[in-house]
Amino acid sequence: DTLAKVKSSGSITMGIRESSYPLSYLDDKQQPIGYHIDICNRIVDAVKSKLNLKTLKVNHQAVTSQNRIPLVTNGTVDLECGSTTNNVARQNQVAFAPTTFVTNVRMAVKKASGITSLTQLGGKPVATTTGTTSVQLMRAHEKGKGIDFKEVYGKDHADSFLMLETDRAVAFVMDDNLLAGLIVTSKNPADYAIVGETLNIEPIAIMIRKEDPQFQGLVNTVIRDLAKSGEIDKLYAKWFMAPIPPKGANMNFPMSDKLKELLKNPSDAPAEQYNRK
Amino acid sequence: MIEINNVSKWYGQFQVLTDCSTQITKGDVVVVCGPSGSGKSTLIKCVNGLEAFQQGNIVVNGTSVGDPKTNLPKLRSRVGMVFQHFELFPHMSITENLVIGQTKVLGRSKEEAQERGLKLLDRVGLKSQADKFPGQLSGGQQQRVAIARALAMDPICMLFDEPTSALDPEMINEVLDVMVELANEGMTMMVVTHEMGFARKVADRVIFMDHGHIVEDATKEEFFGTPRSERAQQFLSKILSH
Amino acid sequence: MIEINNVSKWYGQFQVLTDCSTQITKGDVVVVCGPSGSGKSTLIKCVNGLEAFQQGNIVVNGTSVGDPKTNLPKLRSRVGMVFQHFELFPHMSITENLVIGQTKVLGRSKEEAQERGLKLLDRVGLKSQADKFPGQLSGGQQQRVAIARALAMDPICMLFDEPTSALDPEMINEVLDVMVELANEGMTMMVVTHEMGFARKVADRVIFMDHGHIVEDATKEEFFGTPRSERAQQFLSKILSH
Amino acid sequence: MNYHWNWGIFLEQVKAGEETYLDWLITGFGWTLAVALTAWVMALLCGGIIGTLRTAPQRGLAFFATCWVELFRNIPLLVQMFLWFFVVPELLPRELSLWIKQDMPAKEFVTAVLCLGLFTSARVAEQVRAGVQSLPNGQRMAGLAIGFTLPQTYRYVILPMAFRIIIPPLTSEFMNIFKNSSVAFAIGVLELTFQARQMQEDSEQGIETYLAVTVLYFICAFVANRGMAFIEKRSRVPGFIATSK
Amino acid sequence: MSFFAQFDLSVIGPSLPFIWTGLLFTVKLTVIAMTGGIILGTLLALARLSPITPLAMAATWYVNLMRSIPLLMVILWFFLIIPLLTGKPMGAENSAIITFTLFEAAYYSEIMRAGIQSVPRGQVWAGQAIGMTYAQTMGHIILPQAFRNMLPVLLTQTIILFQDTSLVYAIGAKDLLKAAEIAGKNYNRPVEMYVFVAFVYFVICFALSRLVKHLQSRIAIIR
Ligand SMILES: Nc1ncnc2c1ncn2[C@@H]1O[C@H](COP(=O)(O)OP(=O)(O)OP(=O)(O)O)[C@@H](O)[C@H]1O
Ligand SMILES: Nc1ncnc2c1ncn2[C@@H]1O[C@H](COP(=O)(O)OP(=O)(O)OP(=O)(O)O)[C@@H](O)[C@H]1O
Ligand SMILES: [Mg+2]
Ligand SMILES: [Mg+2]
Repeated sequence: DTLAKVKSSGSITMGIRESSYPLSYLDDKQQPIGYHIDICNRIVDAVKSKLNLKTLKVNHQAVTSQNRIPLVTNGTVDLECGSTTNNVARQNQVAFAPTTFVTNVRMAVKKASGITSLTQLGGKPVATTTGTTSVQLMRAHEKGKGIDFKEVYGKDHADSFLMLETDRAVAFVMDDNLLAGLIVTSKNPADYAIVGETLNIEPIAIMIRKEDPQFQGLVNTVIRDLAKSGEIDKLYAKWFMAPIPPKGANMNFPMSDKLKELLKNPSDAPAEQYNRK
Repeated sequence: MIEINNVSKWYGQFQVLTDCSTQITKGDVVVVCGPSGSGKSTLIKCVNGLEAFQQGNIVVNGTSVGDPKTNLPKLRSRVGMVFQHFELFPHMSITENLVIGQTKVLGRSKEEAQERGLKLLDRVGLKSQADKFPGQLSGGQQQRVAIARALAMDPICMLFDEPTSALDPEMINEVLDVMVELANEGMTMMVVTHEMGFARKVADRVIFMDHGHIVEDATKEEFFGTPRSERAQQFLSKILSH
Repeated sequence: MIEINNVSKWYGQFQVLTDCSTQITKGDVVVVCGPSGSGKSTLIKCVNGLEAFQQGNIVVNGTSVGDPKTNLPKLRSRVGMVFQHFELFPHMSITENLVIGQTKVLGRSKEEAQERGLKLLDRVGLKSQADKFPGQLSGGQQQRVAIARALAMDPICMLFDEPTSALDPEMINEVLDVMVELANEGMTMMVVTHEMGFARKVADRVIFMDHGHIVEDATKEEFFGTPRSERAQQFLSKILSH
Repeated sequence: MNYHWNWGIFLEQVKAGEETYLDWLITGFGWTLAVALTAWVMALLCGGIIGTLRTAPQRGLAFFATCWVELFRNIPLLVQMFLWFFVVPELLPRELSLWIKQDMPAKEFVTAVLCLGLFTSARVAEQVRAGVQSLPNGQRMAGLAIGFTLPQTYRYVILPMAFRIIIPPLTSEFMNIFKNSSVAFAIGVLELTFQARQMQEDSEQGIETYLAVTVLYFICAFVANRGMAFIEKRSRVPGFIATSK
Repeated sequence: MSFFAQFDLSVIGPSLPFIWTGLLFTVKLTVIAMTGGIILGTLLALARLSPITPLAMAATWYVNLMRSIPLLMVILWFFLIIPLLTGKPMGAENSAIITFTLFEAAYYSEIMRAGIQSVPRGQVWAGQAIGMTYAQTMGHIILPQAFRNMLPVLLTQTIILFQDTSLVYAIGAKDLLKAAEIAGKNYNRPVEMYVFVAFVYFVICFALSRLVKHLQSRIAIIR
């Protein structure tokens, strides 16, 4: 199991995302930083003291949405600190720490377009990122039923946003925190707005290997303590409500009520439980 | 028929031909010989404009080869040429090799071209090979086909560039025999070759080249009798001994 | 020196050599001739084991070539061979060409090998070319270097496979001259060639091959006097006319 | 290790839709074939012309062809794909640019084919050039000598042989184009790699997904290889021995 | 047009150190994979040409298999599956180096095979005729010529390799393209970064292809 492995090798491998702004990304010096990285560092500290290690080498392994799950299951990554949605299908393969962030799937549009709801998107191109399920969510939503979306795919969020920016798409459907990050760093942040119905509520969590109760227990404790002591609110404010590297932009993204509520009683319930109709 | 007047040619700095002049009248057979690299191939390629030259002029049957206004493809279609390495078109059957020039250049009908091609093939003794491909024939056979291909265009004169030097010794004669026959029929021919037996038999004149110059331009009798230049004497002795 | 006993060889289904036998005693010069594809090159390559044969045996200087236990490289190092296309090593200078076999195979020191190489280069008249590369020499010069390279290994006999047939007519003699000299010095030689002048001058025996058979194996006088087989007569007439 | 295998995944329904994962892969396979084959036709045409021009005696034409080749082969395909999709339309007049971005039918497909076709054309052109130059100069001379114009000489004499000679390297290029078409996912063509990413994201059965996709790509390359071998056999010139012994 | 009026090159400056390390990794990967690939490829080529049938068959299979699968898939397989089988995880960079070496070896082996076959048969005979063993003939006569004949093609393949290294994005190793992409994303300036990186690739590859031309005339064997 993970703790034994860490103990014997003297090192732990953190899976990081390189551009999941501001949860986990790289600064100019290529060091991973972000809200989840900070939380993971706490977990690493806890591992260190639990195992009574003087030194613990922390490796950073960049992961992508394609390889993060295999990398965790095959043992390359011990602790994935990215922006992974906790859902039932994934729980077949891996386990999750208690949810530390909640995102709502909504859409970004150019203000000038006047679009405010799904119902206005009929026949119009809508951008979404390959490998995400936003289009299915739109179709599944009650207001989206029967509307003919013309989906276009970017290979990553930056590309998808570029589609919106260059008028290839009139809307970009994605997690709202990511949208907010893309908008503040865009050339003309004032041109864009996040609008429309919430298509899905997604709990985002740190990912670990399945069937590893000891490590799971340790991770759970760390996060519960953070939540209880209110420290997690400070971390949240540091990354979402203040200027952050590399350009010093401020996301101005207040904590959602959902997350506040959740942090009172941390859990690793999958997305499906939030979106029951 | 062919007039070569003061032709000079350079490859970059290197002068391949220096002030070459000679004339070939209708029905003449002229053999060109000389050491390797002396410019024989270059000269013969200038005659039908396959190589450009920088000075002088060449007139073939009244048409100036160097003139930019000359329709070179048309001129070349009337001047047959046979190469050292046969240069049959390897992806076409023998018949197709003989037909393509006639149909695409002379505009003959396919049937007419085929008939003429087969007749010539018969003449060089290869009628039975009509449907084979060049790679399936021996060198000597290929060269005979190449001669037939040139003849199919009804040329007014023929140029040969060492037609036998890539052949096995046994096959040289089958090609030379065809050439001798052609000469005897009165074809105007300019032949680069080292086969002095052939020269002795049918040449009217022999031209000896060295370092891009025409060193000797004499009747056969004069040439084999008393070649004037030392270089030519030396060359002949080397070629003819053993 | 060389004994060839009932050698037969096949390429797949195709029989290239059929029951060939002959013997070459020390100091003999044997010329092998015959039409293209008759198996001359194959036979001569069997002698130093460059080609394997399926039946019969060949004994060179007491060593059986076909025997799997024979150290072929060692045997070959004592049998000089000269090829139609020279086969100098194009990426090495002339000196290196002469040295490499001596150092890598015979284990001579570099200085010794160089000295011996230069001596032989001088002998074939090419001392001044020692530092050039093969591609910078004419064909005749390359072939003379190839002979020197073979001699550098102090061979007990020499094999030549059409050493002059890839040469310009002018250059044939410079190579034949070296070979004549070698023959006169008493080197045992087996020479595939069509140069009948050479055969007349130095051969002790002439072997005529056709379709993989040794058709004729006679002294020079017999061969040029009254060749017995019709095929040989025909061949000679073709080669010698013109 | 503790990977949860599920080979039945292909027949399961996708999360939000009626179709199965297998349907996704089949759609993807179809688009991969469409992109690769269309781009191949384009690459052959452009590559044939550009490669020929590189051997032309006219300096200007040869220079143009050289620029073409250098431009398209010195930038990674992925980057080119992006440039064609996002940058090039912005260089056009606004109306045209908007039309391309919003109303042009199958715009991702067209862009992908254009990009992949041009990229491959540079490689094909190099091979055509090598093929033409590997023919003895005498062939050109012989063509001209019987009165062909230079274009006729190319058409009837040089190119037919050059193309036969370069079939082996063209085979590799043809196999490559299927593999390279995977880059089209970057601009949202719904081809195999795209569907694989979609499926692995949706099903979380990455290894099964990639294995299936690898097999499909392998089949493409294999069929391409056999197809070219067939053409090679059919177009083989009797008695002609290729340059290598 | 406003699109390019807003072309924001200022983001390139702060990203340069980042991109530089990416470039270094790309170069390192290219050099190692080229060296290893050529050595292994030469051995594979010799195996394919050897008279020992099973050896030749195995080499042929290896080469054909590698050439039939997209590099992207090979990269993923090595990275994901091998640790799954061996139980030992492998870092992204080591995995990339091993994968590229093994993959490129298949391509280099085809080139070396063509190179060996381009040396006239007579050269083998000539080497053997002066008493060299098979190994000596290969080492002193055939391979040096094959290598020089094929040098331009080997280098052209290396240029392709250099471009293909961009595919390591799939396993999270940071090469030139990936570094530029990350920088582009963190600043949300993908277009500027792609144009910049296209320029960098072009300059490097073009310079290399000029070098190939130059070498071709310098090192070619005079025949
Ligand atoms: N394309 C070229 N560029 C530069 N030099 C050339 C070119 N073609 C031929 N030469 C040189 O021009 C000279 C004459 O060549 P040419 O082929 O006319 O000689 P030749 O008399 O036909 O010789 P051979 O008997 O070997 O055929 C030679 O020194 C040759 O090296
Ligand atoms: N590797 C091979 N595989 C199959 N057949 C071969 C091979 N090498 C030679 N042959 C055939 O064997 C026969 C004899 O060849 P060989 O080279 O010994 O003839 P040769 O008498 O030397 O002819 P030439 O005068 O043309 O050199 C020819 O018919 C040839 O086609
Ligand atoms: Mg010539
Ligand atoms: Mg022979």
